[in-house]
Amino acid sequence: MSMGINFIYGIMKVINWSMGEFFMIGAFVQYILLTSFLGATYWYVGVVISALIVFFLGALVQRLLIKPMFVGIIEAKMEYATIVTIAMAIFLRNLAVLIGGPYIYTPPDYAGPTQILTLPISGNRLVALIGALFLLALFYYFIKKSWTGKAFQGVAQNRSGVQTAGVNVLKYDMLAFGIGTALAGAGGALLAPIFLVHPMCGLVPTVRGFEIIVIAGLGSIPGILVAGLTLGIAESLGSAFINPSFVDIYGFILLVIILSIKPYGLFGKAEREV
Amino acid sequence: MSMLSIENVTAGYVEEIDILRDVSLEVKEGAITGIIGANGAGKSTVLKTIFGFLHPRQGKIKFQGREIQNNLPYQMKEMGISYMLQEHSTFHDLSINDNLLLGAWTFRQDKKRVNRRMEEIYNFFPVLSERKAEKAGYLSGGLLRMLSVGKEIMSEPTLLMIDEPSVGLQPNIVTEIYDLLIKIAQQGTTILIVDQNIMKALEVSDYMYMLDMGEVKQGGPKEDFEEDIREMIKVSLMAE
Amino acid sequence: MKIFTLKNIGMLVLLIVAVFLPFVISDYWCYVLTVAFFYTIMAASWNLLGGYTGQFSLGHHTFAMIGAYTSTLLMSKAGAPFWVSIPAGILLTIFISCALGILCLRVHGIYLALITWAFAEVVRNYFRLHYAFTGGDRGIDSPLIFGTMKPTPYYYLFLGITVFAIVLIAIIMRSRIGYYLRSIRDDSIAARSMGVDIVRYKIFAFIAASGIAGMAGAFYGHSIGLISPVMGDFNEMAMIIIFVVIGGMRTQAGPVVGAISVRYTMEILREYYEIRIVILTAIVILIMRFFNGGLMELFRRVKKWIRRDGEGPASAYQEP
Amino acid sequence: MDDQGNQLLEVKNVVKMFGGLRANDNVSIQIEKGEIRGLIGPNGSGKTTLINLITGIYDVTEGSIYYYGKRIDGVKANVIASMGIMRTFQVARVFRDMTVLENMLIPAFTQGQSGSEAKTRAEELLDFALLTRLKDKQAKSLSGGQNMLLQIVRGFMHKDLKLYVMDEPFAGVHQSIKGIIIESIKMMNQEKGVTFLVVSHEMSTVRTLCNKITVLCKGERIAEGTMEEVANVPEVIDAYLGG
Repeated sequence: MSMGINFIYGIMKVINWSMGEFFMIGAFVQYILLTSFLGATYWYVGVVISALIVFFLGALVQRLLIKPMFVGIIEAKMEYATIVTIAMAIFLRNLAVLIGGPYIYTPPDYAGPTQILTLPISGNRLVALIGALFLLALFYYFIKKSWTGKAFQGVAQNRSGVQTAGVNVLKYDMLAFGIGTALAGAGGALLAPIFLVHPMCGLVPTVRGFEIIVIAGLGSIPGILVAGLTLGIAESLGSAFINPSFVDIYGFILLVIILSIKPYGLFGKAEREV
Repeated sequence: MSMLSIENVTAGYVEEIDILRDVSLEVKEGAITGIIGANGAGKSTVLKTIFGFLHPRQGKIKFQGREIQNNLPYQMKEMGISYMLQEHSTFHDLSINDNLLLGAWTFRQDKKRVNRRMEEIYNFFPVLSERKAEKAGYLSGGLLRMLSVGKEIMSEPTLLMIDEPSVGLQPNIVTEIYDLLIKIAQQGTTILIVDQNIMKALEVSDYMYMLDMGEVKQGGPKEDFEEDIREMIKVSLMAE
Repeated sequence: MKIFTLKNIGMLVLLIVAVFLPFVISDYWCYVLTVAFFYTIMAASWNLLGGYTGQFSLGHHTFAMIGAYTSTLLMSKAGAPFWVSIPAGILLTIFISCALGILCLRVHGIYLALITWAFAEVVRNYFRLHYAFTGGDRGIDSPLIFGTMKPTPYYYLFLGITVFAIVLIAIIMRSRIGYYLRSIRDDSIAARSMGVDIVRYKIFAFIAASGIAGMAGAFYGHSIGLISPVMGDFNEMAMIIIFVVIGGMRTQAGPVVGAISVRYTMEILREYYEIRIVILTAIVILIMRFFNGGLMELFRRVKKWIRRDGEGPASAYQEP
Repeated sequence: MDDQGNQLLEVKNVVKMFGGLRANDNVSIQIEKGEIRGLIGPNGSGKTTLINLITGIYDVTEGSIYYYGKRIDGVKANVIASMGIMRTFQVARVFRDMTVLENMLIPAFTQGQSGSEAKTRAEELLDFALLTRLKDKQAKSLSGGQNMLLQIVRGFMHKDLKLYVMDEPFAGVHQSIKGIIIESIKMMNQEKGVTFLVVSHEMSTVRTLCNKITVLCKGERIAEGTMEEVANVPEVIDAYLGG
């Protein structure tokens, strides 16, 4: 999730506030696929298809709404992007209610409860964990090794430099938005049995995602892993020693502490102003 | 033979402010052409306009006979124009190797050619080959400039445009860079160079243009410039 | 300075209409308008912050929630009277916003939005989960300020504080501080070089806007009788932005026109809850994409168009 | 810093580093009250950096800056402004969504002038700059040259203006606007005794406008004197040749 947000930010310097809704779409698509077409055994196929569908949706949104920012029609870009993606979020959320109703759908389990050594663990969680790690690895591999991945790194690091190399940046902006949302979509599909499927199911992961990238510093990919771990640790420590009901608050306190020490996050860099 | 010609181009970034006014110039095949002038004269803008970062308001740009003033940067690259920016055109978080690889973007499908070019570039810049895996962000200014040159000639361009090759570098490295440029030119690449270092530009160029306030003040073979260049600078300092 | 300008007369007429309105409309619509007034205050104060100052807070609704809960809890748990609990709610909001404002100042642009957003979600979750203290998801009964369910007194109360808030914001924007805030939004470096103390005025704007939201929230709770974490839902924040954008960002009348007209439309369409939000957000996206001025810009254009046709000035709406 | 005499600003051995880059290297400049000083030098010679140091946008790495004998490096930009130092930027930084008149009022307000006083003064200045016609237009609807002009006269609104630092005030502006700018500089210098530090590429203008010129190259001061004097210093020519 954070991966997706940060990826889009890194490439286009835009925050997509409707990430959680793409997550939700991914979950919905997955649910429909599993209950009507594929059946629970082929859940992994569902994840791939959901991610693909969300990818196209994301690319389309970028094409229609975000791209004009770069061709220079729109002033006050950050404001524009924020408002549009927020509106997008509410739009999608309510569209989902409109279509699916405010009900909670429970997709079939991906795997039964299992045991690791002596520790009982829900199969769904295990699947989600492995799936997420797999996605991360895949994404990392794609970014580091493939030509397209290199081009993305290029765009993030030096927009004009990558143009002199002959990369069509506008096309890659669109791809980046698509891939970023697809990551969210895949996440939604993977986590569907845990968070269940309903119009608001993208919310919790989004809060986590944003907290993680603020802690990590925008645009830093290795920072995300560190920040994710730190956040996880802070939350479990807080739950263990203080009170488990206020998990979210520990994360926020951590965020506040880190930001008061390092205003741009752990790995973020300050920009030169004048 | 003229490879690139700019015909009466007017261009600017902000509405109503023309940085270039009715500029015409020509780049002859196989030669080094230099553009000099005080800062603010619009030298860099000429290059940006050619490469499609900026589209002219009026006038035409022709490359090998084809009009290109409406092309986008990536199309320019595909046509065989390379452009080394004045600011860094490298990627600080990528290795030297990857930086060069991105220079081969346009023919990335052709694995053989990519490998061949990589080898050639490393032969050309032995220093870079020693530090292949290092991130570009850790390189010194001089090496970074070399890396930029390497990245841009990776694609074997027909025309190489260079913006301020020597700015901010130590004198001995400056000499090295210009030697490199001459070597590149000898391999048959046409070069268009924008330079504040007038003496150096004069040394390497075959043709020169002098720009002032967005207009071409003087242009022609370098011999025309050689004699009274000091006088010209003084005059431009004192001019009314 | 003329007092009897067309604009001022128009405003006076509107105010008089608003005062007499409860005599002609049903209780239900009175209630609807009361709610609309609440949102008007929220939209107008957010516009002060996000529109004029360029501090894109996404936690504005949370300050209303904090105000409401503080006041209600003080009354129900500690037995404080209104005149203690409501100011206490406002003060706490100001205190928290001051702390958050100082933190946010250290960071830049988009981080502000991220932090306030995270703040909002965390506070909301706290109120949801701390069941014993806050009543959790179910919410908590808030003592009614006039002890009656009849909407008319609340209507006047909210009319009053809406006018108060709008006048306060107008005074701020017309004072030197208003000039400074706008200059900071447009170019903070230039503002600094002109001698504007940007730190001080940014925090001031944050506190002022949040304090107004806290006040609105505190009164709101005591007017509708039940407060719940729904107040802190991100939907609420989005609605505030929707009002401002549809009305016209960075205009003084925009948020008012936006909040009232959109609430009104929403009431008419109340049977189609989701559709209306879908449509509204679609409108917002279209406005942002193609027509960056909102309703106020539309009025201005219509007015210009009518004038050009020689039919005299349009009298219905005034420019801010 | 014993006898101040006529000295207004003294930049003493200032160094500014950006990472490993020395943008200003041991620069020293003294400016006397009432001067119109020119600051020239090839690209990247550190002129804008020096301005940002003087006006408090950047902090110096080493060295010190004195103004009326008082140390001002490390003082916040808005405080420096209230001490009577105004500046302009290379690319005009106006408040885009505010009207021309409102733009003018900002520096007057920060220096505690009353509304009516400020307005009168603003109208006077706008009149002088031939911008009266545009006074209620938003700054973003102005052309680049008009914005530059607005930026410049806006600084004159400071009621206690002592030192005006201008970064490329003539870049990209039309001849007629240039004329107004020059005239306004001369007027403020003669009538109000304002001291100017003008960075510009335009030698001809600098020559006619400034009594004394400082040449920077690669972050160092290489010459100082009248235009005739500095143009005859071989290092200056070399600097422009790039040697």
